[in-house]
Amino acid sequence: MSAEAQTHSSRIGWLVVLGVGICLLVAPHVLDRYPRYILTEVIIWGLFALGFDIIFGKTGLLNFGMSSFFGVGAYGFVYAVKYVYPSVWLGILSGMMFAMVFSIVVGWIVTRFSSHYFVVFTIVISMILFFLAMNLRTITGADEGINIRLPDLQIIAWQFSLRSPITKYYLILGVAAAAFLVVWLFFDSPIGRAVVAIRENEARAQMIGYNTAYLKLVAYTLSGTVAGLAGAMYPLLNSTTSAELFFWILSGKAVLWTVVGGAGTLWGPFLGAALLVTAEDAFSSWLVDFYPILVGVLLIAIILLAPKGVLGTLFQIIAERRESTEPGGRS
Amino acid sequence: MVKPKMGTTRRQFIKTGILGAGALSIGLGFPAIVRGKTAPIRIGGLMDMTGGLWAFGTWGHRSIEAAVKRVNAAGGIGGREVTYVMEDSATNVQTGLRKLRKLIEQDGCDFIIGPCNSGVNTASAPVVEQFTTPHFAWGTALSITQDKGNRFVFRGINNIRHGMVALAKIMGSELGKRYYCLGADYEWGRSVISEFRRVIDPVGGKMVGEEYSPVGTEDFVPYLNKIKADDVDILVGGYFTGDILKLARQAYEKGLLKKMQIIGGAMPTGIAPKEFGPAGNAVWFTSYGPQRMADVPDALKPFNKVYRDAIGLDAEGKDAKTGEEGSPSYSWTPWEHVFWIKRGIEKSGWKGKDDVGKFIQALEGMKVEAGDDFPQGPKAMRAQDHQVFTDQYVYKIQDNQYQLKGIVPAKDMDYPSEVDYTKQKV
Amino acid sequence: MAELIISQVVNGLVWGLILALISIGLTLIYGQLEIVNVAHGALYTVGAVVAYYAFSTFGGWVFALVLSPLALALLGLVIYLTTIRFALGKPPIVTVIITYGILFILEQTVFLTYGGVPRSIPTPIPYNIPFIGGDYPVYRIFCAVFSGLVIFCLMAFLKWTRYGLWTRATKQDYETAMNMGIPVRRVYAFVFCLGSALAGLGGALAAPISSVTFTMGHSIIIDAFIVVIMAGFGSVIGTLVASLVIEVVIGVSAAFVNPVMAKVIGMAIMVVVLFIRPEGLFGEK
Amino acid sequence: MNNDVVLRTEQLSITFGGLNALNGVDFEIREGEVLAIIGPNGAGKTTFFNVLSGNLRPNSGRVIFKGQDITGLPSYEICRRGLSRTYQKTSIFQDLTVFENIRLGAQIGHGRHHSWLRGALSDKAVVSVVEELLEMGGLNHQANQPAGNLSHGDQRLLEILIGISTRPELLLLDEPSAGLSAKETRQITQWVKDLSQTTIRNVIIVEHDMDVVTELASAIYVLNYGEVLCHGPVGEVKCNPQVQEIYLGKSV
Repeated sequence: MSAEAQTHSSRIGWLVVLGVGICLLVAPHVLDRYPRYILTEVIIWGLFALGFDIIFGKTGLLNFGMSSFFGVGAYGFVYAVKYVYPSVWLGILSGMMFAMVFSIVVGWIVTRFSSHYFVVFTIVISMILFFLAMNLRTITGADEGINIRLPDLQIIAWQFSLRSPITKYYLILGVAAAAFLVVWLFFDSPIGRAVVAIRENEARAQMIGYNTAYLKLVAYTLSGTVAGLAGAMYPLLNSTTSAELFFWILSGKAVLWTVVGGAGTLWGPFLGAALLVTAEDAFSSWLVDFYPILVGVLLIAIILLAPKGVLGTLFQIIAERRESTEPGGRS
Repeated sequence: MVKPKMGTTRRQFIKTGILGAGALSIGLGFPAIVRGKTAPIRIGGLMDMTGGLWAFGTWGHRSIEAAVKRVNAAGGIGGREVTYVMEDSATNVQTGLRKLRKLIEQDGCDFIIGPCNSGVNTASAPVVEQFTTPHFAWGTALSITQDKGNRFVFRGINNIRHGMVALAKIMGSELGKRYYCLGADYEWGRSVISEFRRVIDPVGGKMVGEEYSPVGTEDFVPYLNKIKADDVDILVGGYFTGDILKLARQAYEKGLLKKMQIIGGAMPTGIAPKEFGPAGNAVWFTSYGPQRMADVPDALKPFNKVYRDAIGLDAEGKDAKTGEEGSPSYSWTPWEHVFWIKRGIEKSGWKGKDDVGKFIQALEGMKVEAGDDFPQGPKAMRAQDHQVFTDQYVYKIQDNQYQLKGIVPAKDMDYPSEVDYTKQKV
Repeated sequence: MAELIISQVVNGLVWGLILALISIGLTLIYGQLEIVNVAHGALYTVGAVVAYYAFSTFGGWVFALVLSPLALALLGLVIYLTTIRFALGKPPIVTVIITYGILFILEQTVFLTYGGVPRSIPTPIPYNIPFIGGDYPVYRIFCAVFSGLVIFCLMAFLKWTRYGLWTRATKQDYETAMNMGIPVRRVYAFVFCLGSALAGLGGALAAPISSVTFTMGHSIIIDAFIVVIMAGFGSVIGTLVASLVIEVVIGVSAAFVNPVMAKVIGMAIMVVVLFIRPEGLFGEK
Repeated sequence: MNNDVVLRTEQLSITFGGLNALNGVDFEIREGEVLAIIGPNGAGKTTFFNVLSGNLRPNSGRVIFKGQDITGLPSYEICRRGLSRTYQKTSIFQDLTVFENIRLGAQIGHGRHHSWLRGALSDKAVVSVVEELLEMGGLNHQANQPAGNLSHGDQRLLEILIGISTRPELLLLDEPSAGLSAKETRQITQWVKDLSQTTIRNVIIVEHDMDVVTELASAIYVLNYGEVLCHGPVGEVKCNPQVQEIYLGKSV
């Protein structure tokens, strides 16, 4: 059963979502400081990978240049907060808008290509951006980047200090949840489902009346905007940004997290990021030497044996179990 | 997307189960949270164990480990044991920042010794300030103790500015006035060149050209083509380790190095001088410490031997066990950082987090003598910018050997501080 | 200025031929197996490392030049049998991810065995010839000539031998080829080995110019992808032309603008070409 | 022009590498007509469909649909104007459910494809159309199956259902019986016949099976080497000696 059928999800599904939601809300008060930090970071990386999932898992285009959006979003935040007006909200909005404009421009070029042409194109454009970011140091600070001081968080009349990691956590969780909801609604809507049709069969989608070039641009823009939003929260968490964010390694990580977690599931990227970031954290100090090999093997194994990733395969199994017990019926 | 065959079979279920379990077990590797409440003083080492700067990280790690062992063997600091936790920052800013948090927040480290990677050090500055944890930077980019630093950041090693001043002084008459700059397009590469210009321009240096190549350049010839051998005395190479090797060899093969000399940004780590081949005879380096025992001033020899023996570095600057090239130019710094921490604690009577202010004030302006604790030589920690001033070494490759050309004492490399951290709150 | 431009063009042609050698391996593998081999750069690295060991063990450069492609062909066979075989017929994006995994494994294996320190191989032909505005290393000219020769032989091979015929037949129509009794699977394995061997040969040739480190494949793979895509995936002659064009353009623009902009111009050329001709210079629609 | 004409082509020509795939094809279908196009392999039947539906752009000639020139319009635009087609080689959304396959077309038919502010399934109008179509095709018990799980026969049926889900005024059927057994062929023929008498009144069908053609079509166009050999009512064309020679010789 396709992931799409999950949207008219069972009661159990909602219970799981509710459970995860409650856990996330309680987490900062239960977890120790560092796990809380990791969790905050995982939410950002998960959101970033969600951006990748939109274009890869849902639309079927492998964008190997996601780091560009993340970098653009991060710089968008920093510029606004540092040079325009010290407001976190303005920063987030600015990061998102920067990424959106950037993805529309780039998307206009790249979405006319598909398959491997698209892959190489996106790598090349992200490399161009990386070289420029390193070169234009008066604007970007190159690899040393720009450090910022975070203003207080203002919500209507209340002020919260962002020196408190718990405030940061809730802010980031809130923004990520809102973005996730928008993406989720998008893929439940007529236009979002049409995007998925492109992944399945682009020629046919076009034939039954979909302007696939336009839809791909829409998906690409949404993908870039979500990744940019994640990027905007990076300096929010770490008070710094640098041109290194544009490097292709970060794009590779988005691929890794999403494929492992489950491409096309929307939840998968978060799961993948959680699993692999904690794994990297736990392993890289005592398994330094073999960690990359492990990652390589995992990637190959997943794509060959369970191409829907951990979560996608789980969904599939549950769905087929359910189907075998209640034949027929739409929902 | 991938279209799997329909129908989940038992086999597929098992497959997924195994993969899922594998992934989960990776996740659950998350170590238990251990928080020290009592005695030990915790030092965290953020080291680039993997990635481009792995060689620095590996030697830095050995250095700290040995120093901590030595401190503990002598009864710890003020009777308290010192524990050392290392995290791999993977020569990557994002990973480095996370591991920094891990050291501070999870492992409860009281002091951080940073990696050789300037990018990680500058990005760490706001974090250590937020957590009021003193950070000892090892990178040599000038900005770490200037605009990018703050009151919690110290650096126990000279920076590129010292390096270039020393080079100019030692090369003296050999230093021609016409120079051409070619550097890697990142901050460190650029600052090598700007610091060189800062030294040479006031004494009549004439820049013939300036170029920055994108990171990861394989072929330098398109840029070398622009250089006319007769017009240039010195090629300033703002490159690190492997890249300076490539640059020198390609310049030699192009016939540029008949008279021209090359200045490398810093002593390479892990690269044997013979790798340079005949190109080496034109290559100069600035070095933050002595390469071989023979290069160490007599007064410092006994101290240097203690440190070398402790970390397994032989008299030639190689790994005593494997015979591979070490990082003698750099690896003394993390060792000394441990002892800066020790001195700071002893002087301030630091007991825990609340005494950080006292600790910082104790280090500001502190002078230390050479000894087993400070084998590289005597040093002064300048109060305003937390920059150490110490001797700088200058090397040249000659006949497949790193040959010491001179040592420049700290007093000859002084420069006014552009910042004053002492005005910041602690 | 004219001198500078001429020397940039010459160096661009030389370096372009070496790049073409590596890129042709990539394009062959794609043209035949529809595998987008992201690990090709790692194969190039392994080729250089094998060359280093061959050189330091046997002391002769010729050994490196022979052993590297052979070793890489063998490595290619191992990779084909263990992973690529299962990726055949999957969408290209799946093959990207599989070979991305292979990249991790190969690169880290090189790091663990060869080590992370850059090492160098002395120039096999340590002579320069005077050339406008300076000298030019003979070894580079040898590399260019040798690469050109290999590419020529390869094209002749593909055109006139039975295996060449088989590969073309398989490329055009898998099923008919099968029915005609062509051992399709063997042709696939052969082409993958051939592509790997070319990457290895490229690594061995470039090793004395560059320095041998475990990350040396990173920048070359991106350059290779740029020329392959600009040529149109699968076109051998197109790849040759595109390599030469790109390298010459980068060289000549380096005479006028800064190196980073020169590189960006090289990349932008690809963007423009594909914008006008989405199937690439020599690609089929 | 006659208002009755639904679709008309004028001197439609297209070449592939020097080969004339279509050569000056004049074609016309009137309101309420079911036309068949026959011809040997490579005669240009599918190419003709590809040009009509906008997959290919003709080298010369025009396609007039409902009085408007649609030559060279992108295929999605042509579909939105009311011309839909199916494929000889089944082209469905394999991983999506049968329901979703049809719903994707139906939301186009209702002009709801731009919305992203409401759930796709809360659109009652679209959903009821989908349910109707499922009922019509007898696929309602498999609505939640991934389309790839269906039998070949059901996939052919789904192919047509997707084609009509966009509420076309003209439907192009490319060999609906391809790969079906005799029994399945009879079923689908009957089904298409019912369809053409109720919902979709204008159909052009490319078919090899003369029984199917005879059953469904009122008139036939015969294509050969990209040209219209002859056309007219079924009985008339069948008797044409030229046609019998090149194509029907063996089967009639």
